[in-house]
Amino acid sequence: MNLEKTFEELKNKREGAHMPHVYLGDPHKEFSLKLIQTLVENGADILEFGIPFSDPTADGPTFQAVCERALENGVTPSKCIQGIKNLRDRGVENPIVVTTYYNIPYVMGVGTFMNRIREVGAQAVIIPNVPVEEADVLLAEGKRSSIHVIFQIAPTTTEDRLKKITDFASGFLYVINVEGVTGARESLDDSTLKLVQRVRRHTDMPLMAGFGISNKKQASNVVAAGADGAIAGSCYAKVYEKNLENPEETLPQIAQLVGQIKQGCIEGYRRR
Amino acid sequence: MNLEKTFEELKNKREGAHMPHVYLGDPHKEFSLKLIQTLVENGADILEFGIPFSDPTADGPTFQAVCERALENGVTPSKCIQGIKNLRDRGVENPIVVTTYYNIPYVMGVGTFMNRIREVGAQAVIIPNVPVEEADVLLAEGKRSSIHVIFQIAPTTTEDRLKKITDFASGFLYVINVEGVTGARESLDDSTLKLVQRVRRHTDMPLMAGFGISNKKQASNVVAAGADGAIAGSCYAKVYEKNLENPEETLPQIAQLVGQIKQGCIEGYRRR
Amino acid sequence: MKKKGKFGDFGGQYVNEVLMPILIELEAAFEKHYPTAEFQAKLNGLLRDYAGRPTSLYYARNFSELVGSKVYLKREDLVCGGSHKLNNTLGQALLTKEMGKTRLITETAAGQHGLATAMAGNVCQLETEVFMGVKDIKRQASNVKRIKLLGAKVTPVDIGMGVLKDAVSDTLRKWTTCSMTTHYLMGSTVGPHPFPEIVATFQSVIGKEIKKQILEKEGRLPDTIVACGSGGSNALGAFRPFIKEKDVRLIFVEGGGESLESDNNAAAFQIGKPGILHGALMQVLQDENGQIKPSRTRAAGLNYPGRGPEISFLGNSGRVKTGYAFDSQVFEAVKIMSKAEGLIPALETAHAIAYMVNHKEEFDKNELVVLNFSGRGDKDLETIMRYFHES
Amino acid sequence: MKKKGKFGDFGGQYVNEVLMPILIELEAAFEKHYPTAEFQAKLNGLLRDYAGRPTSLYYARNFSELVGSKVYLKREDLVCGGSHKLNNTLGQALLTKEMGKTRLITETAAGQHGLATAMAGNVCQLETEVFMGVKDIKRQASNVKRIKLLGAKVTPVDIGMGVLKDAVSDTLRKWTTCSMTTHYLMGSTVGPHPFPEIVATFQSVIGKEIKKQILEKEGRLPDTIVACGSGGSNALGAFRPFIKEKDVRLIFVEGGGESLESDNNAAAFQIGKPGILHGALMQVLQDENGQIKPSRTRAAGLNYPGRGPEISFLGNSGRVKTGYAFDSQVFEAVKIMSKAEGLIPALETAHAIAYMVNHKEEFDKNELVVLNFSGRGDKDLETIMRYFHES
Ligand SMILES: Cc1ncc(COP(=O)(O)O)c(C=O)c1O
Ligand SMILES: Cc1ncc(COP(=O)(O)O)c(C=O)c1O
Repeated sequence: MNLEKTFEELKNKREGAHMPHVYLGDPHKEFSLKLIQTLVENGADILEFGIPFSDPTADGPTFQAVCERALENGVTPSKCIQGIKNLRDRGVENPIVVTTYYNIPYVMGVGTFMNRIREVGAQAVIIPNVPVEEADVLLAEGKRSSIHVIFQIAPTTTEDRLKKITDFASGFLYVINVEGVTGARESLDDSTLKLVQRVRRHTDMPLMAGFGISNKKQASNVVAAGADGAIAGSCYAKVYEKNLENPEETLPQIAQLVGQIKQGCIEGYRRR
Repeated sequence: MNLEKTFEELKNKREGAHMPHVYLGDPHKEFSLKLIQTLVENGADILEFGIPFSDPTADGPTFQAVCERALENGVTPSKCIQGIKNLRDRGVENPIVVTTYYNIPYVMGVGTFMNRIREVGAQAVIIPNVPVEEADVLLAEGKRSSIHVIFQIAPTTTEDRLKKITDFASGFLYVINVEGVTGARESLDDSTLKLVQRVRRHTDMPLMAGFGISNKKQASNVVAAGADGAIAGSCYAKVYEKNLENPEETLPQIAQLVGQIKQGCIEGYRRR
Repeated sequence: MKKKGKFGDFGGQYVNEVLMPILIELEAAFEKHYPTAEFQAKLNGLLRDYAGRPTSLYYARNFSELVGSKVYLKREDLVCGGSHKLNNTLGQALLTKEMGKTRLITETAAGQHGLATAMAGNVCQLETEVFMGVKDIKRQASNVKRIKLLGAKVTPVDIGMGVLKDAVSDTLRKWTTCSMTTHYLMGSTVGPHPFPEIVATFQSVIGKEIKKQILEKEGRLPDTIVACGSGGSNALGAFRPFIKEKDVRLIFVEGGGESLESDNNAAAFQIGKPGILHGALMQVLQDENGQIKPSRTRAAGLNYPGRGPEISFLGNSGRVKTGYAFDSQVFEAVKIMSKAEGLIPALETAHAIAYMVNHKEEFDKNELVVLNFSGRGDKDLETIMRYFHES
Repeated sequence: MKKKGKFGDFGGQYVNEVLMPILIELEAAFEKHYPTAEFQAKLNGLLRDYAGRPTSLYYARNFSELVGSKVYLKREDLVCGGSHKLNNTLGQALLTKEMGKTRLITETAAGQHGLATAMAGNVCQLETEVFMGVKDIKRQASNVKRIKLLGAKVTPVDIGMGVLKDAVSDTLRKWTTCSMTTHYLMGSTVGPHPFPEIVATFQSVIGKEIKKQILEKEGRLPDTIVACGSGGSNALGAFRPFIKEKDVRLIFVEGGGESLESDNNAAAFQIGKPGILHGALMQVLQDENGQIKPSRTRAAGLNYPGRGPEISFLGNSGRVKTGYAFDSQVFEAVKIMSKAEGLIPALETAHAIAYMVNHKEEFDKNELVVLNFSGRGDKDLETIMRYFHES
């Protein structure tokens, strides 16, 4: 299924989308695949599939630790791309958005990278350290490979830039709820909700709100404020990192959490 | 007995004079007095009687330690002056030359100091840190109290200064054998002997050679070279400091040493 | 036309969207305020009276004899705080005030930049927070004490290897949470545009002075300028006014660590390749997949896997010759300079010295050389003494 | 007529005959070489290019606000090595070469002078030996390391209390054994004539610069100059060109230690009296019999029982006002200056700062004050940190 269709269907069902974010390979690849299966079976609509990087400067402590462990365990970009194929082979049909830092595609060759993820079935990329100003190559190769290049919008983004970004964006816009990095937070300000509303005035494109979402209520709030869905990542890692010896044991808890957050996305939509 | 007479008598006897140097109060006054009695009974002709000072910069490690101990034991300039009186009371008749650093008479008042040591029976002073240039007060008060002001001559002393010093000197001249501070040394250079000879060309005044003399041979050498006598000090302290608990036990050894050095002074004279 | 913030392909603004507006604001503020007479007056006043500029250009007679060329030392060790770092921090602190921000954050490895930031912060009455890898906190203990005594907050970074690379990452993260009120005072010619440009501009006071001083002393430009570096700020500061003077040879010396084998050095020009880290494309140590590798050298201030965009470009284009010195040569160089001229160099600076000592054949007899003496070795005293007692 | 080497009754040449000819030779050499164009050129060249002179005169805005006067700091902390000491050692090292001697000996307490001597020694290629009390060796460990790294010999002095007074005594003794080949590089305006004159002359570059700089900046002379001191070299350096300017108030701050009770301070002007020590008549701590008393202060560089002849005279004659600061005030002053201006002062310098902080009533609002910032606090970092963690 592609992104456009997913958003359309969810709209018809009057649901917000939920996109969990997972880095592959923590603590090992097989667990990551199972984790992703659990997520999609229990509420995830879209998957943000992270390729670990050594210096994930847009990520908070939870995902930093995740990347560090994954790299120690020998994960490579190629193994990650292979992981996407594995998911497709196992029947996961949800849209997959690949997230990584720019040095990974840069070193592989941006075109090669795009082609390879397209081939295994990904639909889009998020490269948090590439703003529109630096996105020429990314956009050109994305177009060539039919991979959406997702851009982010932040509370600091000016109206000027908002316009520029919406001009280039495709797939959806990633709305950063807070000034900061990824990581589960207790509460989200009104300012976040205002940002969603502000972006909505510029574009009809789907808006996925992320950063700091870790429970049903937060998901519900951002969707109620006009976002088309909610992204959550660190909150899942926070569950399984407590039991890295036997992470599979935490999957029921994660199944429950993803269900709740998805429920928040549904309820938020209906509260509009 | 006065200095002039002592030198005259020794000349008649064809002997060099021996002047041992003792600081009062180490490890206590009573021992110092006994030490001095031992010295004069066994060969000392003249006595260099030191008043300890806190910063004896012209003294080597042996006498520094001597001063430190004496001051710790509560010796004061007044107690020292009293000590001279005690010696006279006990029948010591040898000429006494008081040695100290200038701050001691300066603080007491140079005139007072001179009068007080004269009263108890001293004949001269040696203030090693007062060169002729700074000796106005010392010379004036010395004259007023009939106390000889002894000056030193060093290997570094120029002909010019030699002349100036011999002009002011009275009593005798203290010829410093070596560039350095007081302290027993193993051997004395030829240069020392040359210095004695050099000074002799300027003056008929008695010359006492000091610094670094610790045995009969050295004493003999300097007297043979033309000095009228030899000064030794640290070598005696070096004997008793080994037994500070019962320093009296070392007196026989000191008696022997002073006898030998005096013997050197005699033999040196006769070798001329 | 050269794209703004790019040096060839190097440079750029590879940052999170959160920071882009802040970088744009910073660039605008710099372009607005820096050229004004008022800003120049304030900056030059502080450089002169607070920092102690101009620093002298010292003809090192004894050292010259030793290496067989005519060597002048550009005495950045005389700058208040002990290194060139203050040239930049004073400038950025003034800029921070102009932007109406009230706090500074930064990272530091050798502690020199952290110290210089705290100093500039206090002069301009800005609150200062310094991120520092836990490993660097240990080995630069005296600078940590100084920073704390100045009242700045030192925040230990224990992610990764607990060194500079990790501290930069954490400072960037922190910045994304407070960039409205807080300026990230970048310490070298690294990071996203406009930082490399701002830092190089503030540091180029070094080279301007060199030019003036060497003309006064020798009536001509130097044959060669040698500087150590990592991000490149002291080197670019010295090089910039000479880049167009094609007859002036420029040599950049990086940390050779224990050996040129992987993971044992900080020699990005020797064994790194272009990559994107901390907001810019630069020459960087990395594996075949693009994962950044940690650097290793005893000189904390050179212990960074990347070369800043401008020096990356100059090194790769051949305008600047790149060299390196091994740790053991560096410690030897400290001793040589201490004995010859009574000056104890920083371990970083000692790389430039070691290069000259170990490559005498590259310098003609009586060649006129300016060695940028980027800092004094007080901060490294423990490390140096321990090295000589252990080895 | 004023007798040479005398300041009122103070001063003189109370030394062993062995040294007299050497002092006469030294005086002659100084009078012969110092005024020559050649010597001046060499000295000024080294002062400028090696030492980093002129040092700046920095308007300390934040500190001024704090004390309510207009305070300029004369930045001797910027001199190579971290204090004013090098002004003098470079001069004397050059003089040593002129005299054809090949070795330097000296003593040091804070280590600043020992370091400055080793530096000057290396520049002039003279062998250097530094006597240092065992207690000072411990508390100024970092400077000892620096001195050793420069290749100078550090000779521990364990007589007496193992502090400066004892080291001076031992250096004088040593000098009497080697004065033909060796120059005693006196570190302050103390000792027998011509040392106080030589040192004050070399240091008065400070005051000359102050005069020029304050006229440039303020168009008038300062109302007050404040300096810390023991022997008096940094103070006299700053004061000398102003002594005849009767409207310029001069304040000299000595070490108050823990209290003004005997044996707990270094406040010779407060509780000492004239006496003869180390070759000169000076204001000195002593008992009623004339035995010199040890001084006590946490600032090793002020830990000397005597005030040099010239400052003794100026203090006793009333031309210079004498004050003191207690250790606890001094540590507080370190913190205040660090926070206000980002400058960590030496503990010695902090005495002058503490005096201003604790005697605000003595300074008019907007009074123009020059505070001689004699040195930086790096050498005292351990002591300072320990103090604040203990107390
Ligand atoms: C003395 C000194 N030199 C050089 C450097 C390297 O920095 P850069 O490459 O920015 O000059 C440092 C960094 O801390 C330093 O302290
Ligand atoms: C920084 C500093 N200031 C002052 C002094 C005191 O010396 P003087 O009285 O000669 O200036 C010293 C002595 O070591 C010092 O290091």
